[in-house]
Amino acid sequence: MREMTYIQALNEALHQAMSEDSAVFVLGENIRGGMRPETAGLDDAFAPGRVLDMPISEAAFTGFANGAALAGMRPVVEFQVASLMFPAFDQIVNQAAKLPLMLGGQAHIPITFFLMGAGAGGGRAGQHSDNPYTFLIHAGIKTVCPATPADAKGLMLAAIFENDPVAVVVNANLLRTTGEVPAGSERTPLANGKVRRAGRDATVCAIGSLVPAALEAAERLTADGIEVEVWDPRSLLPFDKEGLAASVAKTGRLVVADDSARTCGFAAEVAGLAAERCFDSLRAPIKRVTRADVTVPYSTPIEHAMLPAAGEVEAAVRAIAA
Amino acid sequence: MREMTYIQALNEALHQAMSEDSAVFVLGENIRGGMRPETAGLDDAFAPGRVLDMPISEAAFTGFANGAALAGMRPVVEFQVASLMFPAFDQIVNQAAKLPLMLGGQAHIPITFFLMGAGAGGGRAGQHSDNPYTFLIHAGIKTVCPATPADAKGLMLAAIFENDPVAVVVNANLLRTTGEVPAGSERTPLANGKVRRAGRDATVCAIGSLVPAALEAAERLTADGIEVEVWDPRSLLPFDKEGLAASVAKTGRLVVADDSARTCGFAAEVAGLAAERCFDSLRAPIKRVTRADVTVPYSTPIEHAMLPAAGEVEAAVRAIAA
Amino acid sequence: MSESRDPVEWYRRMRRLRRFEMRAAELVGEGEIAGPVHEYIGEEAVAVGVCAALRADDVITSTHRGHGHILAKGGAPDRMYAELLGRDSGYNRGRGGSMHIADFALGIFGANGIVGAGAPMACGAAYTFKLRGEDRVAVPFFGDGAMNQGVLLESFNLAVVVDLPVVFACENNGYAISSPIDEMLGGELVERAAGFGLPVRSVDGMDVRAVHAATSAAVERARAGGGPTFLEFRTARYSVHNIATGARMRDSRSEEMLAQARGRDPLERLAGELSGNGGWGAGGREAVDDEIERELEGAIGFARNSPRPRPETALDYMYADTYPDFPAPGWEQ
Amino acid sequence: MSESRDPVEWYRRMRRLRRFEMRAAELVGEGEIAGPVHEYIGEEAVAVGVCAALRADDVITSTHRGHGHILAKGGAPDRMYAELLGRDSGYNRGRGGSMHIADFALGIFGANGIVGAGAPMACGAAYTFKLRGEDRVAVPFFGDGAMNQGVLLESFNLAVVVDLPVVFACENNGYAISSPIDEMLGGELVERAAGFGLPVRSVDGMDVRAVHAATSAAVERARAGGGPTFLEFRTARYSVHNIATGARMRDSRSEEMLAQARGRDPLERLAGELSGNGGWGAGGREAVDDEIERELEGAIGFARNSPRPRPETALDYMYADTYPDFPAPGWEQ
Ligand SMILES: Cc1ncc(C[n+]2csc(CCOP(=O)(O)OP(=O)(O)O)c2C)c(N)n1
Ligand SMILES: Cc1ncc(C[n+]2csc(CCOP(=O)(O)OP(=O)(O)O)c2C)c(N)n1
Ligand SMILES: [Mg+2]
Ligand SMILES: [Mg+2]
Repeated sequence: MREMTYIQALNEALHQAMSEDSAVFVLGENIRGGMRPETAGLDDAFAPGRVLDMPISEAAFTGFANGAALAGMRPVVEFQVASLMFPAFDQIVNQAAKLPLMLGGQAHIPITFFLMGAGAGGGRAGQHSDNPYTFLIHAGIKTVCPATPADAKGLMLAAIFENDPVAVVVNANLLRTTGEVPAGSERTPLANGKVRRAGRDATVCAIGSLVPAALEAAERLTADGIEVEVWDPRSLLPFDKEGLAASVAKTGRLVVADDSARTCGFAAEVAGLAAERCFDSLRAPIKRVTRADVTVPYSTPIEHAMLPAAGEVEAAVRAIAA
Repeated sequence: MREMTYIQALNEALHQAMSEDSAVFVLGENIRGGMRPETAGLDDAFAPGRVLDMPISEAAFTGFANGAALAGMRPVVEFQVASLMFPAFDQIVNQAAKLPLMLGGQAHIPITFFLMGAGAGGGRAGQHSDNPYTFLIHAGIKTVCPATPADAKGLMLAAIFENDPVAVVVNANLLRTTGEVPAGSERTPLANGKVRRAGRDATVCAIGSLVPAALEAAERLTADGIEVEVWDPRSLLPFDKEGLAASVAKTGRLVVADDSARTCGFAAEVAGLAAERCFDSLRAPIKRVTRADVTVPYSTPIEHAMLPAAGEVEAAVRAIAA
Repeated sequence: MSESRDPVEWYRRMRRLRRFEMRAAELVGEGEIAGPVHEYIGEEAVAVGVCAALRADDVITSTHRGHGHILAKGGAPDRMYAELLGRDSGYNRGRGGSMHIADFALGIFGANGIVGAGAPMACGAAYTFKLRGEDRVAVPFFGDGAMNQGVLLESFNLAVVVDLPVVFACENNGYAISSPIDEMLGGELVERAAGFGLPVRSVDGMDVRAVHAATSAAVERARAGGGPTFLEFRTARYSVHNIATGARMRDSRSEEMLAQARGRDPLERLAGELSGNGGWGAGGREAVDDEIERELEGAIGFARNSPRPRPETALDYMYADTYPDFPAPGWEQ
Repeated sequence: MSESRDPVEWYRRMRRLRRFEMRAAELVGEGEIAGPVHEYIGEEAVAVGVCAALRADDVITSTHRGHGHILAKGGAPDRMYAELLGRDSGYNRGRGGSMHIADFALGIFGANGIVGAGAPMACGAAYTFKLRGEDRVAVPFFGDGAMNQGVLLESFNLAVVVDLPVVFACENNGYAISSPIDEMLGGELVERAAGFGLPVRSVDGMDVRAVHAATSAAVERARAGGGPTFLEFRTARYSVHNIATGARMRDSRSEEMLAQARGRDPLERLAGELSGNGGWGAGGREAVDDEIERELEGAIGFARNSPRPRPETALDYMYADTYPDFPAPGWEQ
């Protein structure tokens, strides 16, 4: 298979989706003219109007995409930075998420919310360092957090062709990672977690950019004879509850590694699920390794101090697998 | 003590806060002229400009209140219906929540987000039936959900005089409930849960309108010799973790009753906390009793079918206390 | 079904709108309708005049005050009452209620409980027509109060810069609940829209002829690729903002203003004209009125006789694509 | 500190703005500054002209491109560099970085990473002045791209209907990143603002005199209770949208346009005037330039010699009122 970067994989997914279905179009800020690598080449490759540069009107262009979706299109709405979804939040939560049920099945909203620039660690400070997927999930928006280039492509394709709103949350720290990516346009199914590394002593359920961190922690722990299973849910909503339960049944211990705000974050959901469904398998407290519950500060030492990394995952496993 | 309704208690809190501190002012839609009972009488009682009717511009008037707060005021921003916070979500999440840390302590934002009309059950349908506190909590906004008239008053006063943003989430179903309310302007401290009913067999952590439901369930269970402790956290962020742990240490069993969307909802956080901190006390799986993860439908039979009530709390306790 | 140039048909429709809501108000009073209901009475000429200028395949988005728009675009009273009564035979299978009624087969993209929110969706539908080379147009309805909502203002801009076949239909009834437009809106309403590069017209919204004429011109232009237009319809709601079981909202408006508005009644105006020029045809006005009564009576009967959704269907329609154990119920068995 | 009618002082400030950023760009290049930096170079006459018309107790809100505004309102280069370098001695104690620098003692309510978001906050500050009977004004800065953001448009309306002492300062540099204003903005910029009932003026933003004069007039009016004004400043940014360690953004703009803009350089224009009329005083232009170099050199030195925040302070300043175990750390020990 070919190696490519995560961002190239996203770009390839958009090219293929647009070729396969003329209902797919992309809109966002500054996406034409090769200004952004994820959308590079699209405006040359496709008919006029299928790549739309939008004014700085997140609410209206998200609503615009909702309307196009109701009219039969499959819009992909890019947010340059993940936290720029907040000005559009009403159109996401009160409209895209709610309309299908309120309409009683009369229409669907096959829209993709393409959230670039999620995650912290680059000195982008408080307003450009969010991992805001929990907001979307709690609102009922299907959400994927691909951790590898292959999943970036496969989950983007799945998102675009799903008949419901799906958010694709792209962590800025993964964009330049490389990996093998299939040439075809296979879609990675939702609700289908993946064991990234098998182990018997503890399960680390790791999200997005913490998948590599968890693998690193696992490497370190193996030296001490602790065998960690790193399990990547890939899609957070719908979530592969069976996959989680199977892993916890095997290991009896669970650490959830999730770089979003702690309180009511996705890690809480995973812990809540396990505390209800896997109680009898659990041999130790469930540990969450998350961000601190504060705005991401700018300066490197304090920024790093509040973000989870391999070291914290390792410590959490040690604390319960001891 | 005097009996009054929940909504009268809110109104009294606003009157007293405005008398005590000229920095307090109230803004929102249609709040003057006695159009809404929670703000009735304020525009007559106070100097012009302290009760402001706003255009239908939630984003701007929330930002306006943020700016006034930065300039030294204590604005109370009313949202007529809780889900109307979504058009203002950027000003809540990217500004009010984030500015204090980003400013490095230069300024505070003592703003109150006063969310009326939360909760479902009245055929208000999808866009007017949210209990959206989890969104606020995950964003780091301090949040209270008063369950009684006395707490409505005491927590509203606490919110107004807290030096940070605080959301007061008012469930529409509680507005006409009555109870004793102190005449003074004592504030109910945050992070201070309350045992509403003592018991030894299971803890029900109940939020807002589910406090009466939990008490009803407890009544029914007592007939079968199951003694439930109903614990009301009152403020969800900050949360009284010690109070929760103390109750679970006593009962060894936990049901969380929370009428907001299930996945990544507040109940998940409580379960996550208990699964980490109270693991050794727990003698059964942690049960969450929440809304289903769907938009609230209009028609009564299906609306009721997806909302938690006393019966579901009772069943959950039975399932683990058996 | 929607397009019409026949004044008797216009009257019939206005009558249908008005009587539909008067009967709905009774049903609210009797506790048969749950939830809020926003009456359109007084504003009938706007919905009817606008929709009579639209084809069946054109699209509208509506507001919290949506019954009139939906009926005028061809919505069936029986399925609407069924929706208001929370029946499975309702347009939204009882899932939406008054504020969310839609009929996608008729281009009705739905009422909406969030002020201003329908407008960008109308723009997106219009863009779809444009991309596909279809000569359809989209018409978002919204009120004067919505003119202060950011998403609507952003939509004006989008419609202009993307050059969309959209006709913005602003129903200026002078109030947003209790707040008068003079205290809420800076500048002049049509000039605000013009500032976004939209051609604008202000129209007497109590005159169905004027509404139809102005809309027809704007729609024609849009269909021909001439881009968006903004129309202000000056109108008045007769009733309080919102009625709900057990509680009519207070009205902050003056008796005088209301009496004046009623003096310009759009039904009486057109009826007077038709009586004057012998335009009624066979049965006269009474025949039309009776026909509407019978129609609505039958529609209410249909609604009352329809079953409510079964509780076990409460989680249906949330997603088109579902998964095992998804969406999650609120409690585990 | 902010108010000034002295052209040499204006030049000094513009020079400070420009050189501050040229040095900042070097620090970015050398990896000393993390995160994005949006250069203001080319637009100096706007910030300097506007702020020279403001008192120290007036308030501004700024944008992602904020260094110029902050310096022009009196911000200290040493504490600004310290902030950019992530030092505890920075304005925001290293918590904010380029996009969030503020100095509340100088009425600088902060740069902001969300386009348009500062404007409603300026309105709220202005309302506070009004309630307290103070004759202070608030000036939100924002770009042409922000003119399409709902919250800004809503703020125009608020300022008019609440009658606030606000001067809206729109920096029209013709682009929002790669998107030219002609493709993004329907209608004409100042007419859009006028549509909200705002008095408007369009001003040559490369001419500090013109900027100062127009702002002074608007500020005077606002101070006297005359309400808000909208000012468009036609300007140009010379650099790319954003520079960051290891990557300058691409520029989609034409060489021609840029050359033309540079030909209208605000510093050279004022310098030419001062040279022509012997206005420089003792040391001439060189003395001013040298003074600025020394000042900035010292400021960078200060920043470099300041310590970074200690890791154990990472959770500080999130809340004014804290509680045990709150805010929560990301992992339990
Ligand atoms: C974004 C938003 N804000 C507030 C409300 C509450 N609300 C419902 S209708 C209404 C007044 C709307 O006024 P207008 O747009 O003039 O329409 P009208 O009711 O007069 O037809 C308000 C404030 C809402 N539904 N949505
Ligand atoms: C609400 C929002 N949308 C998008 C962005 C990303 N962004 C940052 S600056 C910018 C362009 C702003 O253009 P303009 O307002 O003209 O200011 P300029 O950069 O030209 O000074 C964009 C799109 C943002 N920060 N905030
Ligand atoms: Mg109105
Ligand atoms: Mg610009």
